[in-house]
Amino acid sequence: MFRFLPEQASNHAAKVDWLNNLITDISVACIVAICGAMLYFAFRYRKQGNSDQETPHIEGSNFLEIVWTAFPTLVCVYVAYYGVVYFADMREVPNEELEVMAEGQKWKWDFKYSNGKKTTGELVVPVGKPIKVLMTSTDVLHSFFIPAMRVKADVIPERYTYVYFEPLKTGDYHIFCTEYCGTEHSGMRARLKVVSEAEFNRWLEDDSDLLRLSRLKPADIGAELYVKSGCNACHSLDGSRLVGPSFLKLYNSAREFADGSKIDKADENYIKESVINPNAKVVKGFSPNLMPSFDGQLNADQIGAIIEFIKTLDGSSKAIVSGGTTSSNVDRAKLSPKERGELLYKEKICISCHSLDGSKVIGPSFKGLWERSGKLVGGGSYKADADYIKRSILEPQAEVVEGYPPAMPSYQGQLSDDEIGDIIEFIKSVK
Amino acid sequence: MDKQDMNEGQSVFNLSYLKQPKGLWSWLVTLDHKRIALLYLSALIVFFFLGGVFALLMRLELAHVGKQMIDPDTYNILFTLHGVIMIFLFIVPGIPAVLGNFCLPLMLGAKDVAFPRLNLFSYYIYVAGAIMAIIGLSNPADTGWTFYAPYSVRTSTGVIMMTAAAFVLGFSSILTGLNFIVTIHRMRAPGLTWFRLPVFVWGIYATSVIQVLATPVVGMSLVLLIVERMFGLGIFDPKLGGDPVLFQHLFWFYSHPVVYIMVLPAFGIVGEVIPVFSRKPLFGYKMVVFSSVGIAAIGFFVWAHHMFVAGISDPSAKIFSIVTFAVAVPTAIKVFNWVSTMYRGSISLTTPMLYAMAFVFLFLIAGTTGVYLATLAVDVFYHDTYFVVAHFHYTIQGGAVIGLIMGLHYWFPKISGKHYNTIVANIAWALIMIGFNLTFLPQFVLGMEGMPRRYYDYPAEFQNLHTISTVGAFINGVGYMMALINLFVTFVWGKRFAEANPYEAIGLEWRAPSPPPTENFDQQPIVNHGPYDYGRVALH
Amino acid sequence: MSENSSHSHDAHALPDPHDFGHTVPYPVYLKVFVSLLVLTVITVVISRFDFGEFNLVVAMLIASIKALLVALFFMHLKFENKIVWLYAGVPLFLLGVMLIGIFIDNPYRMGDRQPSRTTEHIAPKYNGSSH
Amino acid sequence: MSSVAQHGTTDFGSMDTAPEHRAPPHVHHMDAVTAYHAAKLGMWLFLATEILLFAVLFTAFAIFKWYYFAEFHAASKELNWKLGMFNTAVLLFSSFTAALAVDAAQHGQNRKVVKNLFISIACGGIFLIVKAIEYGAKYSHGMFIGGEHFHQFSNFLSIYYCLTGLHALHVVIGMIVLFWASTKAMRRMYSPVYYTPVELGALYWHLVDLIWIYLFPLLYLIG
Repeated sequence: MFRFLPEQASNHAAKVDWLNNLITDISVACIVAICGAMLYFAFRYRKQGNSDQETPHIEGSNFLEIVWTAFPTLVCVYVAYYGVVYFADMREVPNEELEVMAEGQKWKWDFKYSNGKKTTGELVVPVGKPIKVLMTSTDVLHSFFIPAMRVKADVIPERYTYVYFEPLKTGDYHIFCTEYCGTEHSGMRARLKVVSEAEFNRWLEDDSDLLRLSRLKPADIGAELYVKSGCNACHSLDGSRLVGPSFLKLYNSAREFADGSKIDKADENYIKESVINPNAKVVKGFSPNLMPSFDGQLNADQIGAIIEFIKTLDGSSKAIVSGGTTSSNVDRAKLSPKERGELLYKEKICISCHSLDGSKVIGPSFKGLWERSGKLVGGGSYKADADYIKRSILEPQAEVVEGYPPAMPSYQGQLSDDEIGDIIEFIKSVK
Repeated sequence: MDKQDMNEGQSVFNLSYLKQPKGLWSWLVTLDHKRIALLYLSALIVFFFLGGVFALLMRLELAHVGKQMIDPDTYNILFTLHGVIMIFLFIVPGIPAVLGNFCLPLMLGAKDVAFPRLNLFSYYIYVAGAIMAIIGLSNPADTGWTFYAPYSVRTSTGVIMMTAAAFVLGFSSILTGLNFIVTIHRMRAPGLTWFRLPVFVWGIYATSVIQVLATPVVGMSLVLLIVERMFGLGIFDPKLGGDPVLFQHLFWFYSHPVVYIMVLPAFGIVGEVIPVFSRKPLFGYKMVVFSSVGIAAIGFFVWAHHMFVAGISDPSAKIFSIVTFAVAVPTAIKVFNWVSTMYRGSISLTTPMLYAMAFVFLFLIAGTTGVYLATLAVDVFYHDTYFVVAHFHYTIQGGAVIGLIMGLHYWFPKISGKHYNTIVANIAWALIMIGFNLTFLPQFVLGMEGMPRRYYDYPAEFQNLHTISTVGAFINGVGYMMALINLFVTFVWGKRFAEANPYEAIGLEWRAPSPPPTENFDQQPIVNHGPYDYGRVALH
Repeated sequence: MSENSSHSHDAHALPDPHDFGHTVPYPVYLKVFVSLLVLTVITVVISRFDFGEFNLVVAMLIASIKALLVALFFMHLKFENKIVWLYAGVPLFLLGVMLIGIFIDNPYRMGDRQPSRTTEHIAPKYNGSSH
Repeated sequence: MSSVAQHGTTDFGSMDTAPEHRAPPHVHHMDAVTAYHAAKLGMWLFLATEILLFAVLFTAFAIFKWYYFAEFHAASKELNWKLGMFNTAVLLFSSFTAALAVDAAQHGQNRKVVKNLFISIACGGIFLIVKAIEYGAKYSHGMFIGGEHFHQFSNFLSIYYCLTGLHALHVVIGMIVLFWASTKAMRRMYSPVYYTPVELGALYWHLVDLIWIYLFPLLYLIG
């Protein structure tokens, strides 16, 4: 009885479970025996009447002391020995292993394979082969735990740690983060997908998006990142002022900052610093604490690509932003309102302030927004029905949800009524 | 209790430390170890209640999958505050500060502890630390009571105030330990040799040694954490060149011995209660004493079993796993000796005896689940899962808190001079037993199924066990409320006065009247026999 | 554990000074002080020569001799009873336990000490090996 | 540390009786000999906690020296060992005079106690001044906390400031304790049967000196 461990899906599982069940059986036996003896004594030698019966003056017995010192010692030595031996097996990585690089970062797991293929939140491994997951963290401590494989190791910034296991069965298994790492610690989960060797090799080679990225020039990658990382939400390309300063003619232009200091050339270091630590130099007339830090989300190459992209915005040629937000050759009539709403969601860059997965970016997330009610800044409450959303699109400053900055620009005159209707249809679909 | 006993009890009561000298000021600047014990007790109960409320809020949130009423940040703050309050503000001072302060001088036949003013000074350091912790509630930390770097270095929440509070509270603990060690060495009654000391005094001695020798280490590591947060000195944060595993080493160097600070006094109380209510000498007195001191000593060598998967090297993990098993043996010896004491005794199931038997049962579970976590290969799976949460609640709540409640019930006639209502007390005992096991047995199963700890939300398959655990937590809470209210009501309004030695126990504290006057004994008691000479018929 | 059993005597009579701590003659203090200064000079001079990793051992040895001198004579540890010896020695023992406990962990830890910040630069094998 | 040594109100004889004939201040529940030995044991326990405080820092120092051997090697060249050696001599001398103060107290020569204690306090002051000079030199080189060159030896300097900072704090506390002990000597309270405060003060001072004896070679010499 008391067999609750998850399914045995790795080479370690059988050994760990045997040891675990051994300890369980010995423990249960001891508890039942000792508590049984105690209850029996309490009943058998209970005080009859209100005067005590004669009790012998037993001070102890050396023989018994030796017995119940030796017995626990033996059990401990036996269990400790196997604990150490099986641990050594867990840490002994055979040399023809498949190595996968895992990177823990506040609240998601990124995996990278030796051929450069990257995935987030999903580790795909072949069955039957020894797997070594080499791990490091980019911010705080995390811990990589796969219950079904009985392996766990903390993930430490600036250092490597590893787990080694050999999956025996295909299937999907939980991967948990077990070292407390902040708000979404309980959300920092990933999926281990064990597939057959053939399917794994096919999945590994299918790298359509990787190929495309490697042929693009850094400036193009920068343009794509400009959209994907959400810069387009606050920094326009045509000089118009959104939440942040426009990127047009930004490179090497003179900049004056809120604290009065000035630089005469906005060079690479200034841009890099503003990406990593935006509040260091806030341009005059713009509010601080709005731009999130991209430290950890964009690595040095990606920031370099964005800088290259900004350099191309010297006003000489019209910015062609790939990634399909401005020009779209899709015939809108054929789409359903929801799909049109989704297209608008990207084109009108709602994407950069309103996420779809519940996480807070700058504005409230669209996930579960429909019919949601809550409090507004300065008292009063809102119910997210159709006309509330319409009012918020046209004059967003009127009703600002509590806990969010009043940073949304008005779309008065940029969206027709039925376009707003499409957006509402799309919002309804985001559960 | 006829009329004559009633006013005789009343007159003793009026001469006792509770009544002489009068006035609030005399309580606030008292040098009397008994009054300081009650001052500590009142503060501890407030924080026990506060910590309990945070625990129940967490259990409510965890009752069902998804968001019930609080968001992740508040949940993280809740489990941090629950940890910090319950450990630094309630259970670490716990038995030593309350029952140690009250009973130690009485058991040694002394008038007071060695340094009475230092005793009061320790209380006011505790109050200062408590105030700092309450101020810390304004911007509470969300790092967990372990304050692991680099998260604790980088988070914007109030880590500095919380760690400073823990540092100050550490000093109160050091000075109390120091006071008790000197008292036991220098102020024993004539004839009271080391091996005639009651087991509770040995428990307090071992605890005080750990308090004095382990607390400075955590004090310094928290100061280093504060200095790193303030001045950016790279000690623990890898971005500044520090080593987060070093913080874990220094933290657990204290935090493992601290679990023995919590539980050794409770072992001492069980060693006092079982012989009295079995009317039999404690079985294997010397072995029980040696195992107490042994646990305290070995406790300093095993700290890295909290870090088996924290990135320490494999040889180091193996060595610490083997050494950790050395601690399991003395604990087992103690349990065997307690149960053997009851053999052929004359057992009366009073409330303290019920708690003692409950303690043996709960601590058996605590001890055996500790074996899982000491075994290296198995701990890789169980580390930081709910199995660990359940294990340390069995050791701390099942051990130290039940020990404190048992001690309060056992010495209640001596502390208050009155008898509590035993029926209400036994019902409370039953509620605590049911509630506690209902809360934490499911958590062992959750741990076995692989649910990590400190999770605000969890996959759906863990749902039912969490609901059961939440129900259990509320029953547990009601049980403790009932037990403490019963004692409080009797303490203030009780009328059934207790005589000096209600249980005919052998021990110096029972030679003083209950409640004892400020000077404890009118003339210096002399000791000429062992602490547990209950058996009338000498076998050999 | 020898104890001064508190023999009770009339509180009004003056207690006998010899029950209190030991007095150390002045010349002993002077000799200890001079030898401390000499040892300081020695430790500075010796640090000029390089003994490889023995530097640490030599320096700590001299420092420990000086520490012992201060403890035994200046702090009267020499005349204290065993309990005080125990509590004077235990912290050093615990320092040893702490150092050993942490240093059996250090040299065997896996992986190099200071990889750069992001995985891009950690493992060359992964770096931009797009084909 | 007044809290460590326990004294009831000083109700002993009138001021003019020679110090040797005065009874020690009455401690309400212990006779004088037990009170003295209790205070001694209590003080040694407190010294144990102080040693453990510094043990943590020495362990951290050892770890970082093992991690950043080259940086520590280079950084310790920055330190001025002449000042370090002078400071060591100053502290050793102050320890010497503190021991003499205890010896004087044991013979009831209160005036000599005050003289010696004040010499020790003065030496403590000199030590702090020299330390301030060193910190000032670091500040001017930009190597103080937050300085622009701090990052160059950031790991060594982090531990260096922790160690020397905490030690300097303990020197200040020690000076206060010695001054407190000297006030009792000014009131001619010490006698062969009562000199606990000055002995406890001197014990604390010797500990502070002991720690510097280890700090000096570790920080300044082993380069």
